[in-house]
Amino acid sequence: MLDVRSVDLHYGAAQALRGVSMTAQIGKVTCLVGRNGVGKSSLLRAIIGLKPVSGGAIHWDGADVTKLAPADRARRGIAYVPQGREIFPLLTVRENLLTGYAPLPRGKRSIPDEVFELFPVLDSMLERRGGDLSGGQQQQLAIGRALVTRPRLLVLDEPTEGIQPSIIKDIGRAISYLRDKGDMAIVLVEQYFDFARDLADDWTVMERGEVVLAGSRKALNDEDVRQYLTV
Amino acid sequence: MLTRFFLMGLDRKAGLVLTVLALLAVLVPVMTLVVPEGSPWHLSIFSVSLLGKYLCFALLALALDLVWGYVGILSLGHAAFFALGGYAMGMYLMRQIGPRGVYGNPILPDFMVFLNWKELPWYWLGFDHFAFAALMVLVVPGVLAFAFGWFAFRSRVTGVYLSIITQALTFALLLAFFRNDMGFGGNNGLTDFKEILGYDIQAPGTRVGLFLATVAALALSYMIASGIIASKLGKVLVAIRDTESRVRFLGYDTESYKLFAWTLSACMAGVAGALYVPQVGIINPSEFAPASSIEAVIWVAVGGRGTLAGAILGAVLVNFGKSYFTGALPELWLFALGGLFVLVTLFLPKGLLGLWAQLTARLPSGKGKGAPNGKTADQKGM
Amino acid sequence: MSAEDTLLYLDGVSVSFDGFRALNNLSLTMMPGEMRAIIGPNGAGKTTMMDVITGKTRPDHGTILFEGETDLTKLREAGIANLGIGRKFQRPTVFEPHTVWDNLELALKAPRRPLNTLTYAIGRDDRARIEEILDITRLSPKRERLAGSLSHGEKQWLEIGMLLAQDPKLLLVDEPVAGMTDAETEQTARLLCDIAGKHSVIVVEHDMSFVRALGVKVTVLAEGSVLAEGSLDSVSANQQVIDVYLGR
Amino acid sequence: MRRAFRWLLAACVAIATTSAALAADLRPLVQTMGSGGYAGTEKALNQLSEAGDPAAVPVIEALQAGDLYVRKADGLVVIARKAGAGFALTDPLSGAVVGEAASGAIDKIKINNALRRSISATLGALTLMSPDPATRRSAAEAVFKSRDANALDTLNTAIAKEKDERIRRVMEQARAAVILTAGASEGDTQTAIATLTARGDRDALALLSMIAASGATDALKTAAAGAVAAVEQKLMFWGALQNLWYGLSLGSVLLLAAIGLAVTFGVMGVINMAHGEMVMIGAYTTFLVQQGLRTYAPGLTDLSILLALPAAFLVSGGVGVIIERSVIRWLYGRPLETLLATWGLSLALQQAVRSLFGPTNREVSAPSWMSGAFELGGLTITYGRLWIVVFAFAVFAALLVALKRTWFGLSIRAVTQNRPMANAMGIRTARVDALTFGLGSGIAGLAGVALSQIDNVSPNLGQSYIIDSFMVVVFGGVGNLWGTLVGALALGSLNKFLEPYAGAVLGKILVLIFIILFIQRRPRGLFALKGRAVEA
Amino acid sequence: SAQAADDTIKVGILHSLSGTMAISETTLKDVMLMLIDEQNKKGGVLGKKLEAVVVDPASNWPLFAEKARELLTKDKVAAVFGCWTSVSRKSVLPVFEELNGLLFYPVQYEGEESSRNVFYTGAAPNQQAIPAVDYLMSKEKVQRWVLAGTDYVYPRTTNKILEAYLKGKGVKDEDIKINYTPFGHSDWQSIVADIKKFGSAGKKTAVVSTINGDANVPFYKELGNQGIKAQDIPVVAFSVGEEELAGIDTKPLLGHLAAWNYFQSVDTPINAEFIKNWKAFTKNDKRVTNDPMEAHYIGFNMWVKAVEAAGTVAPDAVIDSMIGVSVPNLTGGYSAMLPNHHITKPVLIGEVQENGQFETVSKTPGLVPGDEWSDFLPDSKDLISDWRKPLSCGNFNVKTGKCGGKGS
Ligand SMILES: Nc1ncnc2c1ncn2[C@@H]1O[C@H](COP(=O)(O)OP(=O)(O)OP(=O)(O)O)[C@@H](O)[C@H]1O
Ligand SMILES: Nc1ncnc2c1ncn2[C@@H]1O[C@H](COP(=O)(O)OP(=O)(O)OP(=O)(O)O)[C@@H](O)[C@H]1O
Ligand SMILES: [Mg+2]
Ligand SMILES: [Mg+2]
Repeated sequence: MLDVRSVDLHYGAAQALRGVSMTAQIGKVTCLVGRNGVGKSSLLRAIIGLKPVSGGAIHWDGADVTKLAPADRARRGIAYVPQGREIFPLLTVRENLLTGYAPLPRGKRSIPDEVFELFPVLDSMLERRGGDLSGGQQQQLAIGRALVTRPRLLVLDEPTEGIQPSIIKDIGRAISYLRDKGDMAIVLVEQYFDFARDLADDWTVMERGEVVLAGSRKALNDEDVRQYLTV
Repeated sequence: MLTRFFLMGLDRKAGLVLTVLALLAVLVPVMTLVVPEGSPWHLSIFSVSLLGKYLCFALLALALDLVWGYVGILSLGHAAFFALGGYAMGMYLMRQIGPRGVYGNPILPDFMVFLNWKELPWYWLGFDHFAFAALMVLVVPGVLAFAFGWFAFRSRVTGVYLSIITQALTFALLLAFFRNDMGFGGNNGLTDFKEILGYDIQAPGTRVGLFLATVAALALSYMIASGIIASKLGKVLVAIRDTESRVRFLGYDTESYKLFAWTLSACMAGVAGALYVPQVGIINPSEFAPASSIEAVIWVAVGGRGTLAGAILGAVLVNFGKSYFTGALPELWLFALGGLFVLVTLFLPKGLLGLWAQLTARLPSGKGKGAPNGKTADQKGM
Repeated sequence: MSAEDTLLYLDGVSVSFDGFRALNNLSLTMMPGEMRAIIGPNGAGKTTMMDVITGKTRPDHGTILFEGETDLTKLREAGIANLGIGRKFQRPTVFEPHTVWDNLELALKAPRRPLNTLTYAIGRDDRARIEEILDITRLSPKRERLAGSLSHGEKQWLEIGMLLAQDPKLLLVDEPVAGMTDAETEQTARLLCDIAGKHSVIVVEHDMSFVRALGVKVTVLAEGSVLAEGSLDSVSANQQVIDVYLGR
Repeated sequence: MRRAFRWLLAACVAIATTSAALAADLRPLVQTMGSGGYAGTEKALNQLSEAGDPAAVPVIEALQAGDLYVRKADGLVVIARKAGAGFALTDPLSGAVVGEAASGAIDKIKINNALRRSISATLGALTLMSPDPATRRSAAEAVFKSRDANALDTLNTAIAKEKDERIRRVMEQARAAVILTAGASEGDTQTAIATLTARGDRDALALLSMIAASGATDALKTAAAGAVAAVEQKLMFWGALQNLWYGLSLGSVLLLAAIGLAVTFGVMGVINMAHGEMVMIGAYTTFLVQQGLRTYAPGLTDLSILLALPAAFLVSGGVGVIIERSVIRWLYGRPLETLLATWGLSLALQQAVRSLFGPTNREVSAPSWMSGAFELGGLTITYGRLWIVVFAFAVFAALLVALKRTWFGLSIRAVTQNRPMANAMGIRTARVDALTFGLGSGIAGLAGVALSQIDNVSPNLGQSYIIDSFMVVVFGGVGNLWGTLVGALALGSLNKFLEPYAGAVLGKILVLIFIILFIQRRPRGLFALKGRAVEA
Repeated sequence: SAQAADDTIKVGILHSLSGTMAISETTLKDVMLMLIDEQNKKGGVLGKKLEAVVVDPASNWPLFAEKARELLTKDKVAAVFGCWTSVSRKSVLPVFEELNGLLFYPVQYEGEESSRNVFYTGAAPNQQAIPAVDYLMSKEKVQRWVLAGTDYVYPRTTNKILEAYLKGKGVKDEDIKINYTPFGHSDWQSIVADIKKFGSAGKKTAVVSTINGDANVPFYKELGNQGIKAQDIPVVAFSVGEEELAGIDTKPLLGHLAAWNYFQSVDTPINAEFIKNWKAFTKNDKRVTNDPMEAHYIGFNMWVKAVEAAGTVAPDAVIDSMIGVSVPNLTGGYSAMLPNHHITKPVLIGEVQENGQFETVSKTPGLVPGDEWSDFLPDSKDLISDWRKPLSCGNFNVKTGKCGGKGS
């Protein structure tokens, strides 16, 4: 289980997160929503370790990972699909996928079939450079790459951004499939409300660096959540 | 319009810089010429020339910072423009020697006499007139920079590629000027100057005069540069530094912007060189050496890239350090200087002036102190 | 169809990268004042098409005419932009070391040559226009912030603001609502509809509700050429479009 | 080997001829060798040569080797060899032990260039019939050079007796040279011309041109002129090939110098001004290894270069790792500042080496397998250069494989392209960074080993390569190893192609101008990466 | 320290300790320190101790001028020993003339200069180049010449002089080949091959090398590798001494030549003493000595003698008493300061030995006086220099009878 305990985060003097707490359970999709600039991505960066927190703690699997480097968190099964894709532009698609081997022991190093089942386009473009792909193709690659690490905590930052409708549906199906396998916790940041609603087991809603609402899908109705997303 | 332009660049920092320069312009002549020798307030002529030299370097640094700090063109060949300006002035000074050379030839400089040249090459013509030489100080570096920049910017040479070809440029000039056949005195360069504008070049009055001219040139260049930076043109330049292609899609012809800044910067460097030569008394091809250009880059970086005052500060401090250490620690000064560079980079990521900014700023810019994962706008290009 | 009255005229445009055909004999026309939505699978060539129009990529062959006469393939980026073609990029690109205000000031319609900018002093009209855009994009409170410190979505808005500031004849908008909340999406749709009429707009988007809200003619690109064209309802009914793009 | 042969020869001579008598004839001559300075020695040598007695060979060889001395006490000419604190003296003709002497008690018989020349000529004439084929061959070459008419008779006898085809050819060429210089019948001269045309090198050309200009008859003149034309054409062809080789070998040197930079700068993006100093450290490591072997294992000195390779790689690489961990790692994302810091480091490293080893050059000698040259057709190829070419390509290939085919290579590329993301993927970026910089520096150290063979080992060594290295990497296209390879070879060949026409100085200027112009055509280097991937 | 100035006499040492020239100049700084040290042990000069002021002009020519000025005005040194390259000397010359300082310049150079404030203790071209060529012509019977040099003033001037001299001796145009290379040139393959080619035309060929500094090591390495033997094509160098050879394996170079006024191998008691002191002073028994060191040795002793004679270190008095001062050199004779501020020296030609030393193969019978204005250059052959009063002129034209070159 992921347990974020009243985390603060600063960019220089500007505070982006103020005492944020949230949890994400294995076998469930936790949806994190909020308007632009409220700190969703910042929270994810804190979970991944890309941005050191200035207060609070992050526990994963019962251990405190607050001080660990991103690579060490990755070795504990945390995988990340960043906003803006962050593909390695000069590596080929295949090599981009292979970078997912890093946290795996030698024997387990293979690309799971589900990656190509979900995103057949990757299979056909294995030798093309990642940076040359179209935006949507890169997004698919980013998700595929995260799956190669066999994560137990999958952190997705707006994975549907720029993706064609049919593949959004595929991604949705993939996320529910992964959830249903039951060995993975999923944190999903999503602006596309309908998509989020279909997947969310739990909601966490943010506003101006703070969590303003959190609860299970059953406990909250759509309107509760939506009110924080209108202008 | 012109006054408005100059006023635009006048913020607090600029005021400070100009005040310091003005103080120098008043104090230095008084302390050297009026205050009697032996008084603790007396400034020796030696120090005046030294200060003058530092300020020439400061002007070069300023010119470099204009293109590097604000347009993102890392020139590793700016010393070439400096040296060309210096040669133009050196040629004038050479012609002023007249029949006082060792061979007493009224027209030909000594080095041409002993290499058996019979007449002055065409490119030496006109340099006996100060006005012409002064014009050439601007024109020669300016035209070279313009031609070079015109090709390079139009072909979209950027980043390290541009840096390296500027380096190639200065290296080629170095080799060319080394050749005796070029008619610029080869390795020995131009030296043994006697007078400038009829004044004895060694006389204290002349030296102070040259110093004042340097202060004036630096002040004027500073005002021009800060005026430009404060204008919308300056903003375009900074935008080009950051993401040139995006600027193009807004309809700005980025090539001409770069060319403008580049040529202006080369002219400034030329002026710096021209003022440098009479004060140090020699111009030789080693001024073209790639290392000289790199050193100029270092001054800017030490002072703080992207702050004009920082460029000036860096140039003066590093050169003062060099003068001081080469005398005080002749065997160890490279450790001192090298160490200084490393420490500045590690602990003062924005240079010395950045330190000042860090201390005074109410709102830090929000970018971490060079943590390994820190990603800043610099990443985009050189 | 003749090129004369069109604002933008693409005919037989092809682009390939190392043998891969990103645009394949693409033809498309836009009338003055028209707004067009372009949809199509990832990698269909939508962004590449914009690249070709704005001079970023040179087509291998094909004709691209602006206002029926200007051959865009002969011009460089700045020249094309100065004809009145503005663009918002798929990945938001703004001038990070500048403040939000300066970003807009730089984009604002004004003479673009170095001497012009050197002597430029901001006037009351320009100030008012920037304020207005800040309001529209809801970036007023952040006007003094450096653009680099904005969140992803805020950068999107800023870029849309810059596009408005340019006041171009033709707006090319690549995925404007990616990363926006549903409410913001609606607002953007309204904004674009307001602009259309005076200006021509090409919008690329994958968000079908947004495209629906625009209510304009839709062109479906696939594998570098036009697959279908018509109202959103008609193209969504097209089996091919469903197969390659919408899915079930 | 040579010495053994000398004794053998002396023994043969002693037995086969009535040597005692002859040796007695030679003795007074030998005795005069030590008097009258260079001129006196020369005179004695000429007389020995005229005497034509092979018994003189050991004496002359001792003179050549600087082993011939005069005993101060009685003016006796002896061969002296170091033995313990003093010298062991032997009789030059008989080889009999004469006694011992302190170094102050004997005077060396000095020789100068003129004497060395006479010695070669004399030895050539005297050893034409030596039982050792190699000696015969070099004797024939010596005669070819000296064109000593005295040797003609011996030469004729030797040719008649010679079994080895190749040696006989050289002897015939020598004879031809002697004949052409001294003059002979028309028929002989014609054959000589033919022989020399077949030889077809510059020396032959010189002789033939002489005949062409001043031959005895018109027929000879035309024959010689024809021969000259033929030889010249051949030489021109070989000259072009030779130039190509020079280009290749200069290119390899550039490649070696640049390839480490292709990693630290090209792949990692660190503007590494201290690259040259890594090369320098490699060269000094070579010096130390050689020094160490000289003192502790003199027998292995020839292998010092091989041992220096891993040593230099580790030392330079280690320094690189230290630099990365202490300085560079704080500067990722700020590539410009790496320029400042590494410049500072480079100053400090230079000064450190200057303080440790002194400012002057250090001697790194070439192992025997890297010195000298061999002929390949009309090409002269020096072993040193050949090995450097081979080595440069080997290093290149190894690096290419490491970067493209291994997991480490993949992590390097991932890390340098997007450090935070690579970290998030689970790649330990800190370790990869350190190892990558270490790898680049280590390769620079390898370059230092090679460069120590052809250049100064001085604190300035690195400085003289840093600019060229940057030019090569940038010319080839940053981040592309193949670009570095082709760039280095192209610039090297261009330089060597221009040099004969424009001279070294202008040639270099032209190369620089070429680079400037070339970058206009290809603003991202020769092997530019294209497409969105780069522009993004 | 200001007070110390009264009881010590300061001596400036202006040699590059860093940068490209450090390789040559650092040794000269050391030798000066040793000489000063020894003089102090002997009781100093005029009863005062000498104090060395070392600065580092860092191979940077304007910095030379700056440091010279600093030495003369701030440190108030009585004399400066320094400079190596001509350009550094040219750079400081106006400073010494303006501030009336004394400079002792220890390196062979192209001549064409005579300043009241400079004493040239290195060789002028007639003390090195001409005798070397004479030797090759007479002893080695050389008929064909390659003049190879680094492209700067010293080689250019020397080669001009040599060319004029050779042509005067009847050498034809096609038998002279001049080749220039850039500073620090390191790829000598084609040039050495060219030399080989030029030398195989049937005439005895020699190379006169004015190749400078660092470029020598790769040049000689290439010579060795391409198998150019001294007995076939000898190379005579004017800038290669023991110090330079220390960096090269000299076995393949046996017999190549150098012309200097001093070799470490010269067998005189005074030289043996000097070498012993030097090794002791540097605590390194591998350290070699060379010609510019001897020049400093001579210059320093001359200065000491002149100061003692004048009884003061005041520049004018010392300058006047310098002329005619004669001190032992290390090759067993006496060198004297001439009125033209150059000195008399023997010229030695040496062949490289396997141990990195030179074996003297020829020595001029007497001392050769340094000739500042070459007789082989049209514009300087009428000039002489004589700093004795009343003439006191560095460029007196004997044709016009006026001081100040040929024009006025
Ligand atoms: N690198 C940065 N430097 C400074 N401030 C930043 C930086 N990144 C984000 N911020 C600020 O932190 C706040 C939170 O940003 P964050 O990216 O977490 O928002 P978000 O919720 O993910 O928004 P969006 O939906 O637009 O992606 C914003 O106000 C933003 O301006
Ligand atoms: N420089 C390039 N090199 C190789 N292939 C490229 C290059 N640029 C684009 N492509 C390919 O061209 C195709 C079209 O790309 P484009 O970005 O135009 O698609 P798109 O329609 O905008 O897709 P998306 O909706 O995902 O943004 C893609 O398959 C992409 O991989
Ligand atoms: Mg976000
Ligand atoms: Mg796209």
